[in-house]
Amino acid sequence: MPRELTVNERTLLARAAREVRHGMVVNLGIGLPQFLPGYIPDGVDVSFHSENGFVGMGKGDIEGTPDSDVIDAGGRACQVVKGAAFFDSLMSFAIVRGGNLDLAVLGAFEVGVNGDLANWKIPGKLTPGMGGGMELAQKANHVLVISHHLDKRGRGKLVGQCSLPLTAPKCVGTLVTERAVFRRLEGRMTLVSAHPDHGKNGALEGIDADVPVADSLENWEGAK
Amino acid sequence: MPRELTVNERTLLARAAREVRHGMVVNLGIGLPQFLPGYIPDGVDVSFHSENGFVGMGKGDIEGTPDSDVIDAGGRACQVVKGAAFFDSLMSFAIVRGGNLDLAVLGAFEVGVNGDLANWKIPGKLTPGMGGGMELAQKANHVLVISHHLDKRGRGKLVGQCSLPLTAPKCVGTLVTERAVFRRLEGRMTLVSAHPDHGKNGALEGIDADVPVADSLENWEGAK
Amino acid sequence: MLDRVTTVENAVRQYVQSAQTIMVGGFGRGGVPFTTVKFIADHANEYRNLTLIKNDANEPGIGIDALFRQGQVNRLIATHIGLNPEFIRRMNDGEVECELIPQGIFAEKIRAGGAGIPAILTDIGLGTEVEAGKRKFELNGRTLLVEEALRGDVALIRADRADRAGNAWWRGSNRNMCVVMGTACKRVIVEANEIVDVGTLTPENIHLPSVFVDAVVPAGPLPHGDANAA
Amino acid sequence: MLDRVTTVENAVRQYVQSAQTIMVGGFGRGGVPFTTVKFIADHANEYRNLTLIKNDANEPGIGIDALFRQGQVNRLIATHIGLNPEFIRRMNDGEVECELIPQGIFAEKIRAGGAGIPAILTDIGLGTEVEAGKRKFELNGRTLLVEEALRGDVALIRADRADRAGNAWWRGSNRNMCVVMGTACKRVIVEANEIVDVGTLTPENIHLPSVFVDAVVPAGPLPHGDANAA
Repeated sequence: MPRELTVNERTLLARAAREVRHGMVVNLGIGLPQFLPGYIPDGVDVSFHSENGFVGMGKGDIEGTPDSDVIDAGGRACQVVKGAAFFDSLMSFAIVRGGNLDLAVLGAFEVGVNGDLANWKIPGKLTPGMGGGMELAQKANHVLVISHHLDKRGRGKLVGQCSLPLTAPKCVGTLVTERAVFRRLEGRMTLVSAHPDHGKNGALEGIDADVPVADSLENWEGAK
Repeated sequence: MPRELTVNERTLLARAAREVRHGMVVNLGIGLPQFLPGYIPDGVDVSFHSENGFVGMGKGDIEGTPDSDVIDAGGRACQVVKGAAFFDSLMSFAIVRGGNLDLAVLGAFEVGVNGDLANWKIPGKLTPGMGGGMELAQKANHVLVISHHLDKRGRGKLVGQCSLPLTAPKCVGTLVTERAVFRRLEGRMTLVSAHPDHGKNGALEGIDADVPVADSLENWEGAK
Repeated sequence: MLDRVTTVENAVRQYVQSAQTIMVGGFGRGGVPFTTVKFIADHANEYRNLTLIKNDANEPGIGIDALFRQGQVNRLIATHIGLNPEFIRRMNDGEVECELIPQGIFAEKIRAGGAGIPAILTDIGLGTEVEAGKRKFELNGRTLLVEEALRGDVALIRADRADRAGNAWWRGSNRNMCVVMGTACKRVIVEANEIVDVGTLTPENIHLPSVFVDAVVPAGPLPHGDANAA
Repeated sequence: MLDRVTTVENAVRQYVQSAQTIMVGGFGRGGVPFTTVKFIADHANEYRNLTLIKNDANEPGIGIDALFRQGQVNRLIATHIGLNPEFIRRMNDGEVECELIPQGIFAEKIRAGGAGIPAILTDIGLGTEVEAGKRKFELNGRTLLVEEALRGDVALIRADRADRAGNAWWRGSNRNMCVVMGTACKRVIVEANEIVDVGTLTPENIHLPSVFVDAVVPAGPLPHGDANAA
């Protein structure tokens, strides 16, 4: 950040923003999730939680002057809104584990059809440490993963079984890509909406797994 | 409180105050210990900890105006000195259990020769609950019990074995009465000083137990 | 930020019910939600079979004592009941159950409930009656007690200052168990001596963040009597 | 109240030694004791074989990175090291050991150390690599991991404001792990951007009470570079 978003990224962010409800306490993972606030409609009042120690994070570059004593979990200077509260790491994760974080918006390397999430480690390649990711994935009341539909090799991020080390098992509630929305229904990530440019076939493209499909797909734009 | 102290009480408080060292963090139990601050010499700078949530308690009735939002653990309005800090019960007991309380000054029903302390419950008669007493007794770096030498029936508070439910086993470091000072040395409460009015015999009077006696007794007034 | 200010009546009617486990703040008088408790006592037929979690039993005629007197409480979990001989009499007569827990462990069990920690291992109470009936665990050659988390349906706490979103601040020794109880219940009603606009409190100095709070209600006056009495 | 103000040199010489376990505050730059760490790095021969406990490894060239570069550290316990590829290289080359812990559990283990709680039971990390080698405990039909307390010999933390007795306060997100680390070590050195007289801080708003603190030293300027960099 800041960087230019692609059309696909803007599409998936706009769709993901519809998953955010008025009054929610929301944690945003590093990367694409950090762009989400710009897509949340006016009037939807959300408290952003930053696991390094506050709720009431301002909308990043969108409003106010960044304060170098107020960094988000990615190290980016930001600012707080009126009504924010600062606290320490203990209170921050008490909020997460105690059931007071309504929504965690995370990126993914892989999402299993069973809702497993792998987003923290690629053995031999990337060993950054899990940070607060495991607790966010395991304990947020709802986990929304936003991700490009396909990885760089053209394979779907939604997989039959994760091959990478898990961040948390069976934790993903919703997966939004630029092509599709999947929700974990009866324990399996189920296609519930497809982008009109791609349709159901495009929404399942690249996914080498048996993915359930809802009887009637939600309208992409009008989804609740 | 306030009440008139007896001569014996004033004697034991004055002696007990000599156990308090410059810079200590000290918790005072309810009852006689609450009178101790008045006996601590000027120049001995002590931080009083109140387990309901602060360090830096003022010296009770001695200085300042009581504040009804600042109560000690006995419910008595007091006040704080400059440099005090208020916190919640969690932080308060973190201080106690984590090793940052230098001294707890407590009353006793019975002290065992092995250092056991019973001061919270008389089955069938008195069931007030332990409050913070168990943690103070078990976890203060040093436990100083101050007590009348004899109970109402003329029996020594120092006993061969406690008959009442324990507050904590083997926790008492020093016992000060109006007649004697006992310290736990090699696991046993040992007579180390006797008040000159009573001498060694008076210091052991009423104690139905085998109490070790130090080779040379400390001077009552001049004890370190 | 959501505006959570409402009346004590609305808050209690919305969140409190019979047979709940209710955490009640306070140590002595500081932090005791007298206003909210009084509403529950004034509607004794509607709120019964309660389990209360509170540091102490207040004194006769004050605070939660009315709930015992009116038979609204089945069980109290506390650390100290010595200032309420009437409660002790009721306990001894079998009118109400009481579980006593060392004060710091009482706070830790509630914290564990709030912080999503199922249990802690502790040495507090070893060699005393507190051991009785507790599971044990051997760790590095030490025997430890397993103390499980406590959670409640509703927390009732009294703050000195709260903003309309629910951020709260306590004066002096009033904080005691209030903050930790506010983290450990499904619903949290904060009665506040002073309700201020959002943005008035310094964000670094907030003791309980608004994310835990469901309702902010104005606190009534403290009960009569010796202000020092617990 | 004792006056605990001294120089960084005196504080480090008095309390820091080779082969100690040292907790270092900070998340990104906020709370990192750059001044104290620099003294230890500038005297690399005197402070070696250290075990560090810190949220992250800072970035190359910043903060504790110098201690890795100079081979002063045997082991790091952290939650995230992704912003220091040089540290990762050293770790992969076997120059330094690293244990990674989920961030909230990292904080809880330190809290347990400070609060005299030998261990907690948690479900965080079940079904992941974090389980490996940990003892388990069955509670109410759930399998839980035993996470033991962490303590240190010395805590090095940076506050925004401290009084001469050691009471400390943090601005914004600078508090992070600083307070909890300050409770969990035998000795605590607070470097402060601003040192004020005792009585200046509002007692209710103190984040770390002076009873934990051994030395207060003036903080030097933040290191150069992008102020936003972690």
